Amino acid sequence: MELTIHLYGITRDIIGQSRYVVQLPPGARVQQLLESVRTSYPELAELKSLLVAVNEEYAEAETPLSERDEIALIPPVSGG
Amino acid sequence: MELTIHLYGITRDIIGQSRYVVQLPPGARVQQLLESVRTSYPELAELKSLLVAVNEEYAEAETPLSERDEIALIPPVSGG
Amino acid sequence: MIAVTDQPIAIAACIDAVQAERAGAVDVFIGTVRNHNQSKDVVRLEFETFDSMAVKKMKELAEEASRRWPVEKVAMVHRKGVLSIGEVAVVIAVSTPHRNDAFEACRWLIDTLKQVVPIWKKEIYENGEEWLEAHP
Amino acid sequence: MIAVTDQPIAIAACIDAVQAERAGAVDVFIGTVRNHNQSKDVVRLEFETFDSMAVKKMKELAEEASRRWPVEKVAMVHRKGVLSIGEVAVVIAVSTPHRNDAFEACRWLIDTLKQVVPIWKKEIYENGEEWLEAHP
Repeated sequence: MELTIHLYGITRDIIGQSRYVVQLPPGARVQQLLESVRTSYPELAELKSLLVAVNEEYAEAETPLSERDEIALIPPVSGG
Repeated sequence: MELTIHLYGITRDIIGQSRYVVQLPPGARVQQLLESVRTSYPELAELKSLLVAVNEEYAEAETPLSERDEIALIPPVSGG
Repeated sequence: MIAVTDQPIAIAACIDAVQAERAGAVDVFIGTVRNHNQSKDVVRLEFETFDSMAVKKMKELAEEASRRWPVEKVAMVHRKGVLSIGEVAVVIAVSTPHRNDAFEACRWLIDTLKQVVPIWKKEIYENGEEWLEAHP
Repeated sequence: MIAVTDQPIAIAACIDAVQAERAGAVDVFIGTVRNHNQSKDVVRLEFETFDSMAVKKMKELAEEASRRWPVEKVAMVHRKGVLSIGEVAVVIAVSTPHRNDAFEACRWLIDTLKQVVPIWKKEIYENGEEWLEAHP
Protein backbone atom coordinates (compact mmCIF):
# COMPACT_ATOMS: atom_id res chain seq x y z
CA MET A 1 0.00 0.00 0.00
CA GLU A 2 1.03 3.61 -0.53
CA LEU A 3 1.03 5.84 2.54
CA THR A 4 1.39 9.62 2.54
CA ILE A 5 3.26 10.80 5.62
CA HIS A 6 2.93 14.42 6.80
CA LEU A 7 6.19 15.94 7.98
CA TYR A 8 6.88 18.75 10.45
CA GLY A 9 9.86 20.52 11.95
CA ILE A 10 13.18 18.73 11.74
CA THR A 11 11.71 15.67 9.96
CA ARG A 12 10.55 17.97 7.17
CA ASP A 13 14.03 19.45 6.99
CA ILE A 14 15.70 16.01 6.96
CA ILE A 15 13.43 14.52 4.30
CA GLY A 16 13.32 17.80 2.39
CA GLN A 17 9.58 17.99 1.75
CA SER A 18 6.38 18.38 3.78
CA ARG A 19 4.83 15.10 2.53
CA TYR A 20 6.59 11.83 1.92
CA VAL A 21 5.11 8.80 0.15
CA VAL A 22 6.21 5.38 1.34
CA GLN A 23 5.36 1.91 -0.01
CA LEU A 24 4.61 -0.71 2.65
CA PRO A 25 2.98 -4.17 2.52
CA PRO A 26 -0.76 -4.18 3.29
CA GLY A 27 -1.40 -4.40 7.04
CA ALA A 28 1.95 -2.82 7.91
CA ARG A 29 2.20 -1.37 11.39
CA VAL A 30 3.71 1.81 12.84
CA GLN A 31 6.90 -0.05 13.70
CA GLN A 32 7.46 -0.98 10.03
CA LEU A 33 6.84 2.59 8.91
CA LEU A 34 9.47 3.81 11.37
CA GLU A 35 11.96 1.18 10.23
CA SER A 36 11.34 2.13 6.60
CA VAL A 37 11.83 5.88 7.04
CA ARG A 38 14.87 5.40 9.30
CA THR A 39 16.45 3.18 6.66
CA SER A 40 15.83 5.76 3.94
CA TYR A 41 16.88 8.70 6.17
CA PRO A 42 19.40 7.55 8.82
CA GLU A 43 19.45 11.07 10.34
CA LEU A 44 16.00 10.34 11.74
CA ALA A 45 17.55 7.71 14.01
CA GLU A 46 19.61 10.44 15.70
CA LEU A 47 16.57 12.28 17.00
CA LYS A 48 15.77 12.21 20.73
CA SER A 49 12.46 10.54 19.83
CA LEU A 50 10.30 9.89 16.79
CA LEU A 51 6.60 9.16 17.20
CA VAL A 52 3.85 8.55 14.69
CA ALA A 53 0.44 10.18 14.85
CA VAL A 54 -2.44 8.33 13.19
CA ASN A 55 -5.59 10.39 12.69
CA GLU A 56 -4.34 13.06 15.13
CA GLU A 57 -3.58 10.59 17.92
CA TYR A 58 -0.23 9.23 19.09
CA ALA A 59 -0.01 5.62 17.90
CA GLU A 60 1.64 2.54 19.41
CA ALA A 61 4.32 0.54 17.57
CA GLU A 62 1.71 -2.20 16.97
CA THR A 63 -0.98 0.06 15.49
CA PRO A 64 -1.86 -1.14 11.96
CA LEU A 65 -1.89 1.44 9.17
CA SER A 66 -4.15 1.86 6.16
CA GLU A 67 -4.18 4.13 3.13
CA ARG A 68 -7.18 6.00 4.59
CA ASP A 69 -5.26 7.08 7.73
CA GLU A 70 -3.87 10.56 8.18
CA ILE A 71 -0.31 9.76 9.22
CA ALA A 72 2.34 12.15 10.55
CA LEU A 73 5.85 11.80 11.88
CA ILE A 74 6.21 13.59 15.21
CA PRO A 75 9.79 14.57 16.14
CA PRO A 76 10.43 15.84 19.71
CA VAL A 77 7.93 18.63 20.38
CA SER A 78 9.11 21.99 21.73
CA GLY A 79 6.13 24.32 22.03
CA GLY A 80 5.55 26.85 24.77
CA MET B 1 2.54 61.38 76.83
CA GLU B 2 -0.35 61.55 74.41
CA LEU B 3 -0.26 59.12 71.49
CA THR B 4 -2.54 59.22 68.46
CA ILE B 5 -3.30 55.71 67.20
CA HIS B 6 -4.47 55.17 63.62
CA LEU B 7 -7.20 52.56 63.30
CA TYR B 8 -8.18 50.34 60.37
CA GLY B 9 -10.68 47.62 59.61
CA ILE B 10 -12.25 45.89 62.58
CA THR B 11 -10.28 47.93 65.14
CA ARG B 12 -11.82 51.08 63.69
CA ASP B 13 -15.26 49.49 63.96
CA ILE B 14 -14.66 48.37 67.57
CA ILE B 15 -13.30 51.72 68.78
CA GLY B 16 -15.77 53.61 66.60
CA GLN B 17 -13.37 56.16 65.09
CA SER B 18 -10.40 56.20 62.76
CA ARG B 19 -8.01 57.80 65.28
CA TYR B 20 -7.81 57.14 68.98
CA VAL B 21 -5.85 59.20 71.51
CA VAL B 22 -4.32 57.34 74.44
CA GLN B 23 -2.42 58.68 77.46
CA LEU B 24 0.63 56.64 78.47
CA PRO B 25 3.62 57.36 80.74
CA PRO B 26 6.72 58.69 78.91
CA GLY B 27 8.86 55.84 77.55
CA ALA B 28 5.93 53.44 77.34
CA ARG B 29 6.40 50.49 75.04
CA VAL B 30 4.21 48.71 72.51
CA GLN B 31 3.19 46.14 75.14
CA GLN B 32 1.76 48.86 77.39
CA LEU B 33 -0.15 50.41 74.50
CA LEU B 34 -1.73 47.02 73.72
CA GLU B 35 -2.64 46.47 77.39
CA SER B 36 -4.19 49.92 77.56
CA VAL B 37 -6.38 49.58 74.45
CA ARG B 38 -7.43 46.02 75.37
CA THR B 39 -8.50 47.23 78.81
CA SER B 40 -10.56 50.05 77.29
CA TYR B 41 -11.96 47.84 74.47
CA PRO B 42 -12.10 44.17 75.58
CA GLU B 43 -13.39 43.15 72.14
CA LEU B 44 -9.86 43.74 70.83
CA ALA B 45 -8.67 40.79 72.93
CA GLU B 46 -10.94 38.48 70.91
CA LEU B 47 -9.12 39.14 67.62
CA LYS B 48 -6.96 36.42 66.10
CA SER B 49 -4.00 38.81 66.42
CA LEU B 50 -3.33 42.48 67.10
CA LEU B 51 -0.05 44.04 66.05
CA VAL B 52 1.28 47.57 66.28
CA ALA B 53 2.97 49.38 63.42
CA VAL B 54 5.39 52.16 64.34
CA ASN B 55 6.41 54.40 61.44
CA GLU B 56 5.09 51.90 58.90
CA GLU B 57 7.02 48.96 60.34
CA TYR B 58 5.76 46.10 62.49
CA ALA B 59 7.03 46.71 66.04
CA GLU B 60 8.08 44.32 68.81
CA ALA B 61 6.40 44.31 72.24
CA GLU B 62 9.51 45.99 73.67
CA THR B 63 9.70 48.82 71.12
CA PRO B 64 9.52 52.18 72.96
CA LEU B 65 7.00 54.75 71.73
CA SER B 66 7.19 58.52 71.44
CA GLU B 67 4.74 61.27 70.53
CA ARG B 68 6.55 61.76 67.21
CA ASP B 69 5.88 58.19 66.04
CA GLU B 70 3.18 57.33 63.55
CA ILE B 71 1.41 54.49 65.35
CA ALA B 72 -1.27 52.15 64.00
CA LEU B 73 -3.11 49.12 65.32
CA ILE B 74 -2.95 46.26 62.80
CA PRO B 75 -5.71 43.66 63.17
CA PRO B 76 -5.38 40.43 61.13
CA VAL B 77 -4.75 41.40 57.52
CA SER B 78 -6.86 39.90 54.72
CA GLY B 79 -5.77 41.43 51.42
CA GLY B 80 -5.56 39.64 48.13
CA MET C 1 4.75 49.16 39.23
CA ILE C 2 3.69 48.76 42.87
CA ALA C 3 0.54 50.55 43.98
CA VAL C 4 -2.71 50.69 45.90
CA THR C 5 -5.52 52.22 43.86
CA ASP C 6 -9.19 53.08 44.20
CA GLN C 7 -9.63 52.70 40.42
CA PRO C 8 -10.18 49.46 38.45
CA ILE C 9 -6.82 47.74 37.98
CA ALA C 10 -5.46 47.78 34.41
CA ILE C 11 -4.24 44.20 34.03
CA ALA C 12 -2.61 44.87 30.67
CA ALA C 13 -0.55 47.70 32.17
CA CYS C 14 0.72 45.33 34.89
CA ILE C 15 1.77 42.79 32.27
CA ASP C 16 3.41 45.47 30.10
CA ALA C 17 5.31 46.70 33.16
CA VAL C 18 7.18 43.39 33.55
CA GLN C 19 8.28 43.01 29.92
CA ALA C 20 12.00 42.34 29.68
CA GLU C 21 14.17 41.06 26.83
CA ARG C 22 15.77 38.42 29.03
CA ALA C 23 12.40 37.17 30.29
CA GLY C 24 10.97 34.05 28.67
CA ALA C 25 8.15 33.66 31.17
CA VAL C 26 5.58 35.85 32.88
CA ASP C 27 3.23 34.54 35.52
CA VAL C 28 0.26 36.71 36.42
CA PHE C 29 -2.01 36.18 39.39
CA ILE C 30 -5.39 37.91 39.36
CA GLY C 31 -7.54 37.83 42.48
CA THR C 32 -11.20 38.54 41.78
CA VAL C 33 -14.30 38.97 43.92
CA ARG C 34 -16.26 35.75 43.90
CA ASN C 35 -19.92 35.45 44.70
CA HIS C 36 -19.56 32.84 47.40
CA ASN C 37 -17.29 32.33 50.41
CA GLN C 38 -17.59 29.69 53.13
CA SER C 39 -21.24 29.00 52.22
CA LYS C 40 -22.25 32.66 52.31
CA ASP C 41 -23.50 34.63 49.30
CA VAL C 42 -21.33 37.70 48.88
CA VAL C 43 -22.99 40.87 47.56
CA ARG C 44 -19.87 43.00 47.41
CA LEU C 45 -16.47 43.50 49.03
CA GLU C 46 -14.80 46.44 50.67
CA PHE C 47 -11.03 46.76 51.00
CA GLU C 48 -9.52 49.13 53.51
CA THR C 49 -5.80 49.83 53.28
CA PHE C 50 -3.05 51.53 55.28
CA ASP C 51 -1.82 52.94 51.97
CA SER C 52 1.72 54.09 52.71
CA MET C 53 2.65 51.02 54.75
CA ALA C 54 0.94 48.68 52.26
CA VAL C 55 3.04 50.07 49.40
CA LYS C 56 6.18 49.92 51.54
CA LYS C 57 5.54 46.27 52.41
CA MET C 58 4.71 45.36 48.80
CA LYS C 59 8.01 46.93 47.70
CA GLU C 60 9.84 44.90 50.35
CA LEU C 61 8.15 41.73 49.10
CA ALA C 62 9.16 42.50 45.51
CA GLU C 63 12.77 42.99 46.66
CA GLU C 64 12.71 39.78 48.68
CA ALA C 65 11.29 37.83 45.71
CA SER C 66 14.12 39.21 43.57
CA ARG C 67 16.63 37.89 46.10
CA ARG C 68 15.03 34.44 46.22
CA TRP C 69 14.44 33.94 42.48
CA PRO C 70 16.08 35.30 39.29
CA VAL C 71 13.28 37.82 38.81
CA GLU C 72 13.47 40.36 35.99
CA LYS C 73 10.53 42.57 37.03
CA VAL C 74 7.57 42.55 39.41
CA ALA C 75 4.26 44.44 39.28
CA MET C 76 1.85 44.39 42.24
CA VAL C 77 -1.34 46.45 42.34
CA HIS C 78 -4.05 46.13 45.00
CA ARG C 79 -7.46 47.71 44.78
CA LYS C 80 -9.16 49.50 47.67
CA GLY C 81 -12.72 50.67 48.28
CA VAL C 82 -15.96 48.95 47.29
CA LEU C 83 -15.80 46.11 44.72
CA SER C 84 -18.58 44.19 42.99
CA ILE C 85 -18.61 40.48 42.10
CA GLY C 86 -16.13 39.77 39.32
CA GLU C 87 -14.03 42.86 39.89
CA VAL C 88 -10.26 42.53 40.21
CA ALA C 89 -8.91 42.93 43.76
CA VAL C 90 -5.22 42.30 43.14
CA VAL C 91 -2.83 41.69 40.25
CA ILE C 92 0.70 40.35 40.64
CA ALA C 93 2.90 39.87 37.56
CA VAL C 94 6.41 38.44 37.61
CA SER C 95 8.82 37.99 34.72
CA THR C 96 11.77 35.58 34.84
CA PRO C 97 14.04 33.88 32.30
CA HIS C 98 12.47 30.45 33.00
CA ARG C 99 8.91 29.54 33.89
CA ASN C 100 9.34 27.64 37.16
CA ASP C 101 10.77 30.73 38.82
CA ALA C 102 7.88 32.87 37.58
CA PHE C 103 5.30 30.48 39.06
CA GLU C 104 7.14 30.14 42.37
CA ALA C 105 7.87 33.83 42.85
CA CYS C 106 4.30 34.83 41.94
CA ARG C 107 2.80 32.29 44.31
CA TRP C 108 5.11 33.35 47.13
CA LEU C 109 4.21 37.00 46.53
CA ILE C 110 0.45 36.51 46.77
CA ASP C 111 0.78 34.13 49.75
CA THR C 112 3.02 36.58 51.61
CA LEU C 113 0.98 39.64 50.62
CA LYS C 114 -2.00 38.02 52.32
CA GLN C 115 0.05 37.53 55.49
CA VAL C 116 1.86 40.83 55.95
CA VAL C 117 0.48 43.68 53.83
CA PRO C 118 -1.89 45.93 55.85
CA ILE C 119 -5.04 45.52 53.79
CA TRP C 120 -8.37 44.45 55.22
CA LYS C 121 -11.27 42.81 53.43
CA LYS C 122 -14.88 43.15 54.52
CA GLU C 123 -17.47 40.90 52.89
CA ILE C 124 -20.96 42.32 52.63
CA TYR C 125 -23.85 39.81 52.55
CA GLU C 126 -27.61 40.29 52.13
CA ASN C 127 -27.95 40.30 55.91
CA GLY C 128 -24.75 41.59 57.42
CA GLU C 129 -21.06 41.98 56.89
CA GLU C 130 -17.78 40.61 58.24
CA TRP C 131 -14.11 41.55 58.37
CA LEU C 132 -12.33 38.42 57.14
CA GLU C 133 -9.74 36.57 59.23
CA ALA C 134 -10.42 38.85 62.21
CA HIS C 135 -11.45 36.19 64.73
CA PRO C 136 -10.01 32.76 65.55
CA MET D 1 -10.82 29.61 24.02
CA ILE D 2 -8.31 27.09 22.68
CA ALA D 3 -6.48 27.95 19.49
CA VAL D 4 -3.35 28.08 17.38
CA THR D 5 -2.94 31.41 15.61
CA ASP D 6 -0.56 33.13 13.23
CA GLN D 7 -1.61 36.52 14.65
CA PRO D 8 -0.29 38.23 17.83
CA ILE D 9 -2.05 36.71 20.85
CA ALA D 10 -4.53 39.01 22.60
CA ILE D 11 -3.69 38.39 26.26
CA ALA D 12 -6.65 40.41 27.52
CA ALA D 13 -9.06 38.28 25.48
CA CYS D 14 -7.61 35.12 27.07
CA ILE D 15 -8.12 36.56 30.55
CA ASP D 16 -11.66 37.74 29.72
CA ALA D 17 -12.45 34.25 28.42
CA VAL D 18 -11.90 32.65 31.84
CA GLN D 19 -14.02 35.07 33.86
CA ALA D 20 -16.52 33.25 36.09
CA GLU D 21 -18.60 34.41 39.03
CA ARG D 22 -17.46 31.49 41.17
CA ALA D 23 -13.80 32.12 40.39
CA GLY D 24 -11.74 34.00 42.97
CA ALA D 25 -8.42 33.37 41.27
CA VAL D 26 -6.98 33.47 37.78
CA ASP D 27 -3.45 32.40 36.99
CA VAL D 28 -2.03 33.39 33.63
CA PHE D 29 1.16 32.06 32.11
CA ILE D 30 2.71 34.02 29.27
CA GLY D 31 5.63 32.53 27.37
CA THR D 32 7.66 35.11 25.48
CA VAL D 33 10.60 34.98 23.10
CA ARG D 34 13.74 35.79 25.01
CA ASN D 35 16.94 37.06 23.46
CA HIS D 36 19.17 34.38 24.90
CA ASN D 37 19.03 30.59 25.24
CA GLN D 38 21.80 28.26 26.41
CA SER D 39 24.45 30.92 25.81
CA LYS D 40 23.29 31.66 22.26
CA ASP D 41 21.92 35.00 21.10
CA VAL D 42 18.52 34.43 19.56
CA VAL D 43 17.52 36.69 16.66
CA ARG D 44 13.99 35.31 16.20
CA LEU D 45 11.91 32.18 16.63
CA GLU D 46 9.81 30.14 14.30
CA PHE D 47 6.99 27.88 15.48
CA GLU D 48 5.67 25.15 13.25
CA THR D 49 2.44 23.42 14.28
CA PHE D 50 0.35 20.41 13.33
CA ASP D 51 -2.68 22.64 13.77
CA SER D 52 -5.59 20.24 14.01
CA MET D 53 -3.80 17.77 16.30
CA ALA D 54 -2.34 20.59 18.40
CA VAL D 55 -5.81 22.02 19.08
CA LYS D 56 -7.16 18.53 19.78
CA LYS D 57 -4.36 17.86 22.30
CA MET D 58 -4.79 21.27 23.94
CA LYS D 59 -8.51 20.56 24.38
CA GLU D 60 -7.68 17.19 25.94
CA LEU D 61 -5.27 18.90 28.33
CA ALA D 62 -7.91 21.44 29.34
CA GLU D 63 -10.35 18.60 30.03
CA GLU D 64 -7.77 16.66 32.01
CA ALA D 65 -6.92 19.77 34.09
CA SER D 66 -10.62 20.19 34.85
CA ARG D 67 -10.72 16.60 36.13
CA ARG D 68 -7.66 17.09 38.33
CA TRP D 69 -8.50 20.51 39.78
CA PRO D 70 -11.76 22.43 40.39
CA VAL D 71 -11.25 24.54 37.28
CA GLU D 72 -13.91 27.02 36.18
CA LYS D 73 -12.48 27.87 32.74
CA VAL D 74 -9.29 27.44 30.71
CA ALA D 75 -7.92 29.46 27.81
CA MET D 76 -4.88 28.24 25.81
CA VAL D 77 -3.59 30.01 22.73
CA HIS D 78 -0.31 29.19 20.97
CA ARG D 79 1.28 31.32 18.29
CA LYS D 80 2.77 29.92 15.08
CA GLY D 81 5.02 31.40 12.41
CA VAL D 82 7.91 33.81 12.85
CA LEU D 83 8.23 35.68 16.18
CA SER D 84 10.59 38.45 17.22
CA ILE D 85 12.24 38.93 20.64
CA GLY D 86 9.62 39.89 23.24
CA GLU D 87 6.66 38.54 21.31
CA VAL D 88 4.19 36.25 23.04
CA ALA D 89 4.45 32.58 22.05
CA VAL D 90 1.81 31.08 24.33
CA VAL D 91 -0.83 32.21 26.83
CA ILE D 92 -2.55 29.88 29.29
CA ALA D 93 -5.19 31.27 31.67
CA VAL D 94 -7.01 29.25 34.32
CA SER D 95 -9.75 30.36 36.69
CA THR D 96 -10.60 28.50 39.90
CA PRO D 97 -12.42 29.30 43.15
CA HIS D 98 -9.15 29.28 45.16
CA ARG D 99 -5.68 30.35 44.14
CA ASN D 100 -3.61 27.22 44.79
CA ASP D 101 -5.61 25.29 42.22
CA ALA D 102 -5.15 28.05 39.62
CA PHE D 103 -1.36 27.98 40.06
CA GLU D 104 -1.15 24.18 40.00
CA ALA D 105 -3.45 23.69 37.02
CA CYS D 106 -1.74 26.43 35.00
CA ARG D 107 1.71 25.03 35.71
CA TRP D 108 0.61 21.51 34.81
CA LEU D 109 -0.92 22.79 31.56
CA ILE D 110 2.23 24.54 30.33
CA ASP D 111 4.48 21.66 31.47
CA THR D 112 2.30 19.11 29.69
CA LEU D 113 1.77 21.25 26.60
CA LYS D 114 5.54 21.29 26.17
CA GLN D 115 5.60 17.48 26.33
CA VAL D 116 2.70 16.40 24.14
CA VAL D 117 1.32 19.14 21.89
CA PRO D 118 2.71 18.86 18.32
CA ILE D 119 4.40 22.25 18.06
CA TRP D 120 8.02 22.72 17.09
CA LYS D 121 10.28 25.65 17.87
CA LYS D 122 13.21 26.68 15.71
CA GLU D 123 15.63 29.25 17.08
CA ILE D 124 17.35 31.47 14.53
CA TYR D 125 20.78 32.87 15.46
CA GLU D 126 23.11 35.26 13.65
CA ASN D 127 24.95 32.25 12.21
CA GLY D 128 22.52 29.38 11.95
CA GLU D 129 19.37 27.88 13.31
CA GLU D 130 18.26 24.90 15.38
CA TRP D 131 15.10 22.90 16.06
CA LEU D 132 14.93 22.76 19.87
CA GLU D 133 14.87 19.47 21.79
CA ALA D 134 15.40 17.51 18.58
CA HIS D 135 18.63 15.73 19.53
CA PRO D 136 19.75 14.00 22.74
